[in-house]
Amino acid sequence: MNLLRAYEQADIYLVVAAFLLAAGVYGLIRRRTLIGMLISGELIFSAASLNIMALNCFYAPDPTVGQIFALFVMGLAAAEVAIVLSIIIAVYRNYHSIKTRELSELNG
Amino acid sequence: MSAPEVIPASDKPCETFVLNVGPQHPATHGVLRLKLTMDGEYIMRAEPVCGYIHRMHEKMGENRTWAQFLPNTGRIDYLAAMAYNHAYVAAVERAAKIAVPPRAEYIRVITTELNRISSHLVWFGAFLLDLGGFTPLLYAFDDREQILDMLEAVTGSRLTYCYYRFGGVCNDVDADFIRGCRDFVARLRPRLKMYRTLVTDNIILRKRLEGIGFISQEMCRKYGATGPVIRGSGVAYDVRKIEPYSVYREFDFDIPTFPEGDCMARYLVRMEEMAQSLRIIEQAVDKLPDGPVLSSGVPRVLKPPAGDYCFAVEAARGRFLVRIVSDNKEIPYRVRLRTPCFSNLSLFEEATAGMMLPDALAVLGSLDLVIPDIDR
Amino acid sequence: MNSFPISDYLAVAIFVFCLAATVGGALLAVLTARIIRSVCGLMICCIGLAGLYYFLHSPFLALMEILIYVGAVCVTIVFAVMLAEPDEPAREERSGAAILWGTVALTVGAAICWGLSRLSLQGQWTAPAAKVTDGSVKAIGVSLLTTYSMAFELISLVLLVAIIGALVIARTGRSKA
Amino acid sequence: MEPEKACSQDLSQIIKFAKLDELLDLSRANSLWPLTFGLACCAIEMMAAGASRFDLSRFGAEVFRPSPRQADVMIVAGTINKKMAPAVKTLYDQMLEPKWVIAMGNCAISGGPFVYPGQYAVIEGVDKLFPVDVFIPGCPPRPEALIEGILKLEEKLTGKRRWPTVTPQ
Amino acid sequence: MKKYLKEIGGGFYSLMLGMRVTLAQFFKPTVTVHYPHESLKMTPRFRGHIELVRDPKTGQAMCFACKVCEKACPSDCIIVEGVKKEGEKRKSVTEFKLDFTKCSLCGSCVEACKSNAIQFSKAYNMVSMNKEDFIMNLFQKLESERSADGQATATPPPEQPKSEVP
Amino acid sequence: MSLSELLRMLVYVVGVMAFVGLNAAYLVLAERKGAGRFQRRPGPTEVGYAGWLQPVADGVKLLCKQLIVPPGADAALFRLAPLLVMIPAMMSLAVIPFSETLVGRNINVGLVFVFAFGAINVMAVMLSGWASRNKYAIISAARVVSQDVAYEIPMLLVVITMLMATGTMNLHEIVQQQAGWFWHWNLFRLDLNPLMPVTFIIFFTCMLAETNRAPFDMAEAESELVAGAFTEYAGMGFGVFFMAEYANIVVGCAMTTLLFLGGWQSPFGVGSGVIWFLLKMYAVVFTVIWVRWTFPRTQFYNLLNLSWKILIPLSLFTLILTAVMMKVLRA
Amino acid sequence: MVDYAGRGFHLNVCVWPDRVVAAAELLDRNGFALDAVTGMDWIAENEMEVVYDYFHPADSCRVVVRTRVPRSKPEVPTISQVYPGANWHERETHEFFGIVFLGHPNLTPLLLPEDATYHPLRKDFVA
Repeated sequence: MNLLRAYEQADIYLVVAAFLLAAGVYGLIRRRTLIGMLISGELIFSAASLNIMALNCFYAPDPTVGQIFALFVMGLAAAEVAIVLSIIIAVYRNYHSIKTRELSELNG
Repeated sequence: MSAPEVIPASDKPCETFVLNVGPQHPATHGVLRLKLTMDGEYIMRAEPVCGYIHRMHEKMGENRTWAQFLPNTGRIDYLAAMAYNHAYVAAVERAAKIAVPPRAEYIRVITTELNRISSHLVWFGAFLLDLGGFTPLLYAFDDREQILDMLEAVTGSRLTYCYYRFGGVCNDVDADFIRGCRDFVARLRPRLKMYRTLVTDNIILRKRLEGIGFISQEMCRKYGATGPVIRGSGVAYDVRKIEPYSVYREFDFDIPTFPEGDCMARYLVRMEEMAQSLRIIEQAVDKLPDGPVLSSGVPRVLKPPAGDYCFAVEAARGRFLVRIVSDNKEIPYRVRLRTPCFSNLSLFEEATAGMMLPDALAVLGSLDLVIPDIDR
Repeated sequence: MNSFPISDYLAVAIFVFCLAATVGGALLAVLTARIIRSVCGLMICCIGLAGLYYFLHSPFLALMEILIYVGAVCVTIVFAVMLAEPDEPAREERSGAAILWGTVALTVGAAICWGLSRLSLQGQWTAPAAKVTDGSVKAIGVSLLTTYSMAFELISLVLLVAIIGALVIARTGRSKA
Repeated sequence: MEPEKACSQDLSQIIKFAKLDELLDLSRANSLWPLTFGLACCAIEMMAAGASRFDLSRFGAEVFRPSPRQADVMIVAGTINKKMAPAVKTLYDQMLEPKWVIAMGNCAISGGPFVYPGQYAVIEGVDKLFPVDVFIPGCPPRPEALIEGILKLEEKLTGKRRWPTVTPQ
Repeated sequence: MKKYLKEIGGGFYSLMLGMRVTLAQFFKPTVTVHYPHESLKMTPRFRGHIELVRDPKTGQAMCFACKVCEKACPSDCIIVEGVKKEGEKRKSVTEFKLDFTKCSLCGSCVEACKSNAIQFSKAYNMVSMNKEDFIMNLFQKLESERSADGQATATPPPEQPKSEVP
Repeated sequence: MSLSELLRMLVYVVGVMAFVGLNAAYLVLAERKGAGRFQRRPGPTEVGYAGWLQPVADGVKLLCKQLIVPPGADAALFRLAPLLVMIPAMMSLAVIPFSETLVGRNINVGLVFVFAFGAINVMAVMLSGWASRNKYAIISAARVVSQDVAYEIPMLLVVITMLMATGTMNLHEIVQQQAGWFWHWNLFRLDLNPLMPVTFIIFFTCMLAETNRAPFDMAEAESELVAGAFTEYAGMGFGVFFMAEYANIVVGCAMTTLLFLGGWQSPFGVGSGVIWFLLKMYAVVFTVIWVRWTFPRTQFYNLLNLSWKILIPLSLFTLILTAVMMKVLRA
Repeated sequence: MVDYAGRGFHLNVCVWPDRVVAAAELLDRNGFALDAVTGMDWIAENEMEVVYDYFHPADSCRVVVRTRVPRSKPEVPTISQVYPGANWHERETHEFFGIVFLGHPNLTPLLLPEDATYHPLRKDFVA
């Protein structure tokens, strides 16, 4: 493995993507606040994008597709953030807390 | 967030916070403190806290002679010191029954009106500074320097004149001053037009001031607000017309009023007042009679007969009332200074509820406060 | 072209920097107690990711990553933090449940990381014989407006609905308060 | 290393530092940013000093900073009363080193005309609260005097006066 | 719609007019007095701190310590002392202290003085690093000026700290 | 990558840094002197010859001023923000072509590059405000975000209009298309879009708003928020924000020049070069200063109204108009 | 009725303290505005005086309403519900003279420091 050409190997990207996903999942479980969970969610989205992009760059016949899908992922992430944040703010207005434990009322 | 809508006060305490504006803050023009209870950028409650420059003028009046208190009056409202000197001097003259020679009265009117313009110019600049425009301030100060030069040549001081005496004024004016007045009138008229183009017509300024900070006539009456504030609400109340003092009866001038009651109306009132003051100066200079400037019948040791006497003048910020109580001694028994800014500020709390922060500061600017005038 | 080794080192250095930013940012995002730092972590992670995208021959996507994530997502989150969380959350109490959840999370995370890494490292990927397109901005544009026009429209619709939904939710929350 | 050599090296270090200090003082002297802090009458003259006629900016001192963190010199322009004194002290404490104070006007120097036996409100001089570098008397002082005060402060910092002295006529 | 466009157009026009005003000012000469290099001439009535007047005939101070100014002063900043010398009709001043830091420059003292023995100085730019510099001994100052004049030198008296009148 | 290219890159990095630094320092002086002239006073004149050493004095002073992190502030973020704020300007200047040849990296997506990195700026100001834990700073930070987000939209709409009109995201090519006499500049290309001057004004306005310049300087609204997001910053921390403001102005003005005023192209068709670029850029900078010293500050909701009710509809309209024109003209 | 030229006001009314509010309401109905509330300390008579100045925004008419209370129990009903502008004036009079305005919503020092307990305008005040 030529270290000087590290950036031309898919493996590193894939490992980083796996790490991002793992970090995201960890955060999702660990975090107590909605915003914290949202951030973890964003990490998972990023992991997916990176994975798509890495495979797209090295192993796909048409490198356009992956980029377009990554773009779509970003668009979805943005939409998700908008919705989730508005929910968070609405929840905060009503409950004055965004800590998940204190919101158990939401469960019904 | 498209319009200055008023959001009903939330009863939940955690959404509001307290913002302290002042005592040192660029917008308070001195050492006023505003305790703002805010919800985001909206003001729930604005409570002025004053007294940071209380200088015990009223107490000082009780332990110095009638004449020695005169320098103090110029320091209550240092921007329009002449009118304050005038009120005090005239109150003592009323008490001691001192007649003032006509030439002195004319000089008093000229200098007071010049001082009123210079005060309004400072307000104009400082108000624009509040609104974020720096250049008009310096243009206004440039014009103001001309007035100060003239007044300094007559009185010897730039700000705290202490020019009037019981029974007249201490120095006569010379031909240079008269010429200076005419030149200044000729100079300021086009400058006012320039201010109109640069500032008054400016869309940004209009958007910021129109419809902001409405103060009703009823509110002015209940709080005793006077001066440009009440005139900006459409009441033609001006001490110079209602209780004419000095020789104001002899001049032809208008009381500018604007009925809107918003910041723009108060702004326009002051701008128009400068033009009216120019008219008064012009007439006074033309009519200036000859004669002595200081009455000869003033006793060396002044002991006005016992009783209380009032004298109100139209200072640059509104009605200034001096009430002196004499017990026929060399020193006053009580000097009460009813200052316009005190009453004008007291309605601030009611006028700014539900407003946004910058609007409230625009209202504060449009009230034209001089803080020592409130605190005395 | 006579290649000079320093430039290679430079490229690797930048690459490593991007990697470090991505990983470090992600760690910061999930480990710090303060939400605002967590957002900063996300931002750093995104900047690093943008660098990685650049190394993956798609500068356009890299810029979009910065524009969307840093310029929009992170800013919105910080804004939400300002609106919804005026106080710092107290440090998480060390109760039994917390430790338990922490362990579970750590285990799950480690498992995912290890598993996926193994999968990706062992996977037998075959490089394509020839690229159909060059993956340039122009190619993206053409594809977006031809092959994927339907998806593109759908995404736009989703975004629109999201914006309107966000507005509605946030508004009603306000009027209730 | 012989002591002599070490000594000479130290000396050169000191000389170097001295040069650097001089540069620093010169820079500080020419970039005195005042705190926007008007109390009373003198504040108007302070504004006038910043205005076109007198133009404090010629000396680089027109950058009036409203935040004490960014200001170098506090121009105490006006009367300080007992209610205001804690706030002034706080402002002074919030300013960062190096900092200077100019007491402008008689009120700031000694309470001015508001001092009489038995007075209850006025602090008799700002130097009772914190050290003052330059005093400018007057009630209020003319804007020239404020400029002169800034020059005096520069003189204090650099040790020499770069400008001609003006004898009033 | 028409109103909307008109507002935009009118607003923009007003902005342009404002910019024309400032640009016109940009090309006008400055109004600044470059203070340390040039200075304004003070008006004859300028009220600086007070100083004693010398009798042009005798060269002595005109003041005869009648203390009217001391009484007239609202801020108690003048202290006058005088003695009656042998063979003279009036007292002559021996000490005239002015605490300028308390003075409000009202001019009461000069007006009260019936013998025109005090006048305003033109010192408009006094500064000092020392507060005590402004508690002035006017009589001493007068005397030292007198002796300096007697030696026909124009140098300022050595007692006077340079900072007082820079 | 060859050695010469590496050297070139190094020189360029150093050059950009020096350019940003000098510009920031001397634009402050220019601003102060310009403000003085608008107000009929000379501005800084006494420090060095005609005040030329004023920025040096200010810089040295700021460098040696005591630095503190105010109690209660988030120390890490408080220190991070000033670092972050300089990045966008530095990065952007790397892709801005000063002339035909003088460009750091001629990348195909230069236009997006500048705006993408501009987004970091918002983040930095916001973090500085948040980290200060000062009420004024937090209000200011909230304002900055709403303002920048609101103005990003019309700005990007204008950029898309220009993108459609020019058909490229490469800044170099955009300028090359504007070669020839000055009526070939995009500003006067009424055949692309008859509302081109309006587009230009929208862009200029948005640029002022994005750089937080008067009359849109809500972030540093002195009379309301003391010093806004920077209230707690002292010494060089504040100095960096000060410099970044001017660096961002330079970038904004450079982009205005590139997009609308023909970049390095001479207005007379001959003698193009870096001098023209700088001339035009500084002319725009002068306008920015001129605007600042003429107008009062806008109110916050007026500012948003301006964006949502005027700039966005107008820019959308020009966008559609351009599309229609292109369709009609090409057909 | 008094001579305006000699005194500076037209009408001088002395009332008992309990009629102050009624006077204020009467003047309010007639469209008067509150000018000032002034305290006075007549130490020789061992009394405190509160003077209410009114002016009319449209006519030249100045009315002065006075009331006297004993120094030992200086209590006057507030008129701040009639004239909200009196709120500050009464606070000021309270802090300087120690006159208590009964029913005032917030009788705390206005100009003096918040913890001030002295009444400086009383004639027997020593700092």
